[in-house]
Amino acid sequence: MSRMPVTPLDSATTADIASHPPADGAARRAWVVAAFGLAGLAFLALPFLGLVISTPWGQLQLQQGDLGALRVSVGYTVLAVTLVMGFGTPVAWWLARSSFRGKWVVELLVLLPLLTPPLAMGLLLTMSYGPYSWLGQPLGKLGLSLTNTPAAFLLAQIYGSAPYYIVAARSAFEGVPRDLEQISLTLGSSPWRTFWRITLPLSSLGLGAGVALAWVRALGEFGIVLIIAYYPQGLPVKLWVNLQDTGLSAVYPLLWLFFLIGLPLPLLMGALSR
Amino acid sequence: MSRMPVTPLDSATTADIASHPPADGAARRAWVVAAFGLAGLAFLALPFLGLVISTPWGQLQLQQGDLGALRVSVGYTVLAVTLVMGFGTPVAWWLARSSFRGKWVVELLVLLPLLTPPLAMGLLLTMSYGPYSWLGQPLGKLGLSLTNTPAAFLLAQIYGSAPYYIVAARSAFEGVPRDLEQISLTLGSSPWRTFWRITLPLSSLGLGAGVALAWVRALGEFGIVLIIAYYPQGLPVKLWVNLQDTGLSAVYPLLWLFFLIGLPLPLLMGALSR
Amino acid sequence: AEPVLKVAYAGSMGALMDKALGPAIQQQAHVQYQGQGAGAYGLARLLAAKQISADVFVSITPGPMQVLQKAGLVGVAVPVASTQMVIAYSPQSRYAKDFEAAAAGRTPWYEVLQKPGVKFGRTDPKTDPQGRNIVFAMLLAQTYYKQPGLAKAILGPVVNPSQIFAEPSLLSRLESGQIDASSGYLSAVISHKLPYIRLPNEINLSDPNLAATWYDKAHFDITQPDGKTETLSTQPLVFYAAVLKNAPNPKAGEAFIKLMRSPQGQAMFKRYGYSEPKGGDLR
Amino acid sequence: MHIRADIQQPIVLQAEFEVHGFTVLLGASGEGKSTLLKAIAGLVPAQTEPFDGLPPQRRPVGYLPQGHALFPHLRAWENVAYALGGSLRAQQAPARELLAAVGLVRQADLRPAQLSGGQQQRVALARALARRPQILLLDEPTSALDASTRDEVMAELVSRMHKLSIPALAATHDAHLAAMADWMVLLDGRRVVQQGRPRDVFAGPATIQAAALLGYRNRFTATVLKHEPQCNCTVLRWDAAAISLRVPMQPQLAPGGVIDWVVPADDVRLPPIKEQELRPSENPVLGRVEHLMVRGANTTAAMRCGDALLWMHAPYRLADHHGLALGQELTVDIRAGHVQCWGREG
Amino acid sequence: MHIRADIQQPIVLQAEFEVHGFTVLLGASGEGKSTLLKAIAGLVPAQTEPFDGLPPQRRPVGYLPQGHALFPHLRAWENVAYALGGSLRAQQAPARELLAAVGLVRQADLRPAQLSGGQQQRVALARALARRPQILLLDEPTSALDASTRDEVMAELVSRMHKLSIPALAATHDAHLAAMADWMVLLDGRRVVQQGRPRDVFAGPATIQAAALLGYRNRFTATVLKHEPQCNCTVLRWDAAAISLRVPMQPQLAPGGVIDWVVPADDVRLPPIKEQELRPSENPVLGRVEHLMVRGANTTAAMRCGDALLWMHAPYRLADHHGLALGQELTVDIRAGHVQCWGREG
Ligand SMILES: [Mg+2]
Ligand SMILES: [Mg+2]
Ligand SMILES: [Mg+2]
Repeated sequence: MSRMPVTPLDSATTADIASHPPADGAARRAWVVAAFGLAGLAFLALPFLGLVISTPWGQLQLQQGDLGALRVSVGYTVLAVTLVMGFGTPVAWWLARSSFRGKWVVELLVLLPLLTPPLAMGLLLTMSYGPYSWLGQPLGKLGLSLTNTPAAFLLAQIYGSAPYYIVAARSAFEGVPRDLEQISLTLGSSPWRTFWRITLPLSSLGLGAGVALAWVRALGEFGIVLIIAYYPQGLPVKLWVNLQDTGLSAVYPLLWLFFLIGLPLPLLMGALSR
Repeated sequence: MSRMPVTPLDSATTADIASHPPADGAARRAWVVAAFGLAGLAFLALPFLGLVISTPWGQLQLQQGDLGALRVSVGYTVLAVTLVMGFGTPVAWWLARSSFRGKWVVELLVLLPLLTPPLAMGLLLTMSYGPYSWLGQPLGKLGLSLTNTPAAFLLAQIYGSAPYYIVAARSAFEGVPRDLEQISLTLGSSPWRTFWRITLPLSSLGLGAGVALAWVRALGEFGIVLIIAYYPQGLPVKLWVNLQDTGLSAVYPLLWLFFLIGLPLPLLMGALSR
Repeated sequence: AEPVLKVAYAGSMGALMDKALGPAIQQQAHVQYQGQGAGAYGLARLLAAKQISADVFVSITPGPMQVLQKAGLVGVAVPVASTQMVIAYSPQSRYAKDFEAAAAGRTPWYEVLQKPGVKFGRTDPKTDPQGRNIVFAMLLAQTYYKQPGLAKAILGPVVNPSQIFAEPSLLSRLESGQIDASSGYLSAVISHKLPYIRLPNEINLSDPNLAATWYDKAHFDITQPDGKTETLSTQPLVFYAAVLKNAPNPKAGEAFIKLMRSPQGQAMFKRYGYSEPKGGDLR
Repeated sequence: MHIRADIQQPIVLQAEFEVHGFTVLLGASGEGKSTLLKAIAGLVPAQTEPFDGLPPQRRPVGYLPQGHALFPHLRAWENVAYALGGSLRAQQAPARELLAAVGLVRQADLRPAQLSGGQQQRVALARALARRPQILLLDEPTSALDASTRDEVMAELVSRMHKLSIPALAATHDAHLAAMADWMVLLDGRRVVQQGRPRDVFAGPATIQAAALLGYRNRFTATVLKHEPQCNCTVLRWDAAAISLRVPMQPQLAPGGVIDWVVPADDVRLPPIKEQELRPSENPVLGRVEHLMVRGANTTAAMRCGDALLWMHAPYRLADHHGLALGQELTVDIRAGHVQCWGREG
Repeated sequence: MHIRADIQQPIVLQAEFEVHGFTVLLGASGEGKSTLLKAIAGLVPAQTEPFDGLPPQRRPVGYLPQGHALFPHLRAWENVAYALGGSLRAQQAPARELLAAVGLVRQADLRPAQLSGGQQQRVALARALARRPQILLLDEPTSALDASTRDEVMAELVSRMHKLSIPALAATHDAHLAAMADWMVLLDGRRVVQQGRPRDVFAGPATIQAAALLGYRNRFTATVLKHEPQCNCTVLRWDAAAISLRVPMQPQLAPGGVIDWVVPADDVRLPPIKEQELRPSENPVLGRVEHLMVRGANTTAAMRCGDALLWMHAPYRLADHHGLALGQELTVDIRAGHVQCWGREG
């Protein structure tokens, strides 16, 4: 098969197909990239492999109070995530559906708790919610103490997880075509019904991913909790206490317990999104 | 204007337009939702407002070593984020572009470090990279110590930030139409050139968001660093040391310094994406 | 580069270590000082599990050091300084006047602490020596002042969630005015420039000579992680130091201990509010 | 039905026109057709007549957006039941009846993704009808239809509208659809430039832009040479083809001025004219056949005349008889009476 | 050019056909047209002829995917320069020349989003030509074009192809495009059912599916009643309309069997037949006009005949002369010779 003449363009086409890099060079590069990626994965996996190796499988024994910590963690995390969904969803929806001058300020506010190191975040919360603080004092008069109480524990979890949920929920809402919401309005449905019957089902996967992320972050929150809610003791603080109290051997069972309750939700969300 | 008869459908249409909820009920609900959202935002903003109030602006003074910590944090965070991009990008690309049985295992591996509470992650890292561990021991013989060394510091930052980058980069790559990559191939460009000239520019905003997130996470990483890299001291550990040694007054300037270097990148990315 | 000296020390010693002893040893022994301060038991457990490494470990009370001795990482530990329990208070507290009066000896401090609404802070008796020591101090005060129920009235139960905070946040909390008073070591309270109330030697646990005859009368029970009940006794508030057997740089470690025990080192201790070492070696 | 809309955001658009039966709103992309429909439906802030001030959920309109916008997570019957209000299950029977009325009994349980473009449109229609609207608004109703079934589906839709006797306003840039309408409205430069019965509008576009919208391919410019009162005609110079044209007298055009003119492709006539029989109303045009398409009984050809391309339609038998072929030189006739002109302003 | 492709993934498709000049690959949505083009371009794993085994970047094909797929971050000239290899700046001059060759001198510095659909297509073409391909592959080239300019843009594209004399294969479901082609290939049921010159293919579809693809609207079923050797014809019963039809003798059809038949809309004849003049080759069909569309010189009408809808095209003058109007009862003629039949299998 001969190459046909490209009559009016002959003078212009200076590129030669053969001048492209030979296939074996490309293949070598592909292998280098693949090697980088695999090395990265192996690297991420290593500590968990190390955990499997190091765990004294024969003597995994829960310490006293570990199950209490489990109950605290699961119970309050469920509550915290529910609260985060409760106020985070309108914020995310607003960020997804409105554009206004100064929106970046709102975005900054959402990002700030995510940016602040947990230790500092804990101190900031003490400054604002401590019993003698500008906010804590009036709240205390109303009988709401925000130090070493379940409410303080929730506070820590909420600040630790809300930004992740809001960011995920926002992009989930941005993925719902506005057309569908508009058509629902013209079909006589109120904005309220539209949200519940159209927007929510269509963004459910993205929202689910946000919930999974918030779940993981709230469950694992340590730095903030340590400062403002040493009690009630959830799994991360119990991990720390066990370490000091008994040593590493008391950490393994708790760690596995943690994975056992932390992983199913994100894995389920991953499976559903496929 | 009279309603026109809908001849063949009259018997079927039982819905009445007037039966939809009255507008004032909807408006009330809208206000409730808006109030929730605003309350959520105010709630997120409170501690930072508290910080502004509490900061003794007159006597903000850096402690000895604070600038050193700044240098350590910025220097190693830049390096860590670069490394994360180096191995995270191929992993993200692979996750975005391939589908294979058992992909969920890879996804799980990426998520695990994000899921593990930082304190536990630090312990896991010492189990694998500590001086007497299965990996640390042979590495130590090669002269590479992974405790309290710059390498250990990097390690902590990488584990703390890589998952966030990979997740963000993956969805950035998934947003690049495959059509454009394919057309680039048919135009004679190698997959390599295609990646650099087409995929990368088109996913740059999403990748930028991932870099910003990784930057923030690596910069603020505390729990992991505390366990495996107390030295070299970056800002978060210095924050902790200042707190122990001198007290709260030594924390304020460091915290503001931290915001000053941590925020510009995410804000820039937010501004660009608009 | 200069060889590294790694010192793991009880978290309350931070100011002294980082600002005085650390710089001094860098000059003297031409090493690069790296100090790591945290809860003494936590550090001891991490060292014992070989999760972290250090050349020198400095513990408050013998307990954490004994963890390492049991693990075979430490032979003999030497006392380098001592401190005493004090009650630190917040100058912003609405009871500040009462505390000032107590500090001046005009009113009994234990009455101020029992005022309704006074928020008192301490650390976890399960994991921190200081958390145990404040309980002992209150039990001793109860006997010393012949005030039955004093400890219970001030502290509540041994593990009282409304008083117990993580160690790093306790003094900051006091500084920012979020509690009225807290337990503290004299040394740490001085570094943080907080006002405090001195306690009599019979209560402040500083004198090993009182251990056998007086301090040992205080006991309390605590539930062990394995569910058994353990009865705790006082331990003198002495700082012990030792070079670890697996120290990467034992020579520098020895030099550091030598510095701490030298007149120059002792002067530094004194400057930061510590007292002279008391009692004998820990074997 | 009389429609008026005054929109400021996102574009400035004032429009006032009638809707009679199936009405087509024809305009180029970007003219604001979709915005106008949304304004009537209450989805864009605007003053409208009727329905002014009502929120979208209280306007008795049936709105079918571009691409139909079926709810992808709901089955066909659920899409319809949703519009009936209340719980989906309670409305299953009436929803299925509405689907049956648009001939979709068997597809009621399918999801939108399992339906063809035409079926999706019928579900959207049933859904829109569920609220007994006073007017139907259709945005680019042909855009999601396969080319091969487009005309059939639309013809069926139009006849369904007639049966329902609900006025419908369909926005489109497709002049084919306008041919099926009872009434048409032309939107150009963000305003209504013409409205009327399709036959009348197609026969007499009000502006050159209207002619473009209506699918006139033969749009050219010319210079006015002179008026010839003796034959009651004006002579133009068609510069691109370097040809003079006689058109009916246009006294309002000043000699030397530039004008736009059009001639329908149907009115470019074969057979070639014999010179000796030339009448003043005939304009012989010489060109070379550059495109030739034959489909069924009709031929479409394009002739190159200088820089211009002149399109013509002819029955195949006629084209065949004259041996129309690619590359052939040919003289065709543009009759003066078939040319329409507009002077340019400024 | 001879093309062969054997695809297993993502669909199973074997196809072998010729490409002559501008060739249209006509098939319904989902037939695998896009997959076939991608296989030839090397983007889908397949055995192909030519270019077998080469990676896509080494195949001398110019591939224009659906929607043109211009690189949105590059200007028009940069899109073309990218295909020339090397640094964009170094290739600026030749890239601009290529754009000039497709008439886009002034648009060279614009971004794809600033170009019209037809301009985007020309940029994509210039870009594809930059590598001097041996064949151009176009996926649904009409899909991103405005209805009002579609035919013009495509006609121009086809004539450009002819000038370049590069063979081109355009996949589409739009029979209009096929009318402009030099050669056409029909894909149905994942295989090639027919290929040939458009005139021949349009005149004689090989199967009823092919007829549907080609845009025959009048597709019906019938039962074979009997063969009548005396008039060399077969008599069918058109059940939907309850009418008997005479068609040319089809000896292969067994009486009682069900068949598919078509008649072109162009061949349904006005004027109504006068009963007394009826010849055996004429089939009078009575119906009521249900749709009527007039555009320019042509009329399209649909008659309701029982359950069936019979479409017809007629010149407007003729339709006008017979007073064709909505709702009118009418008898038209389907000539036996214009009917094509296919027996059903099984
Ligand atoms: Mg301590
Ligand atoms: Mg539109
Ligand atoms: Mg396709």
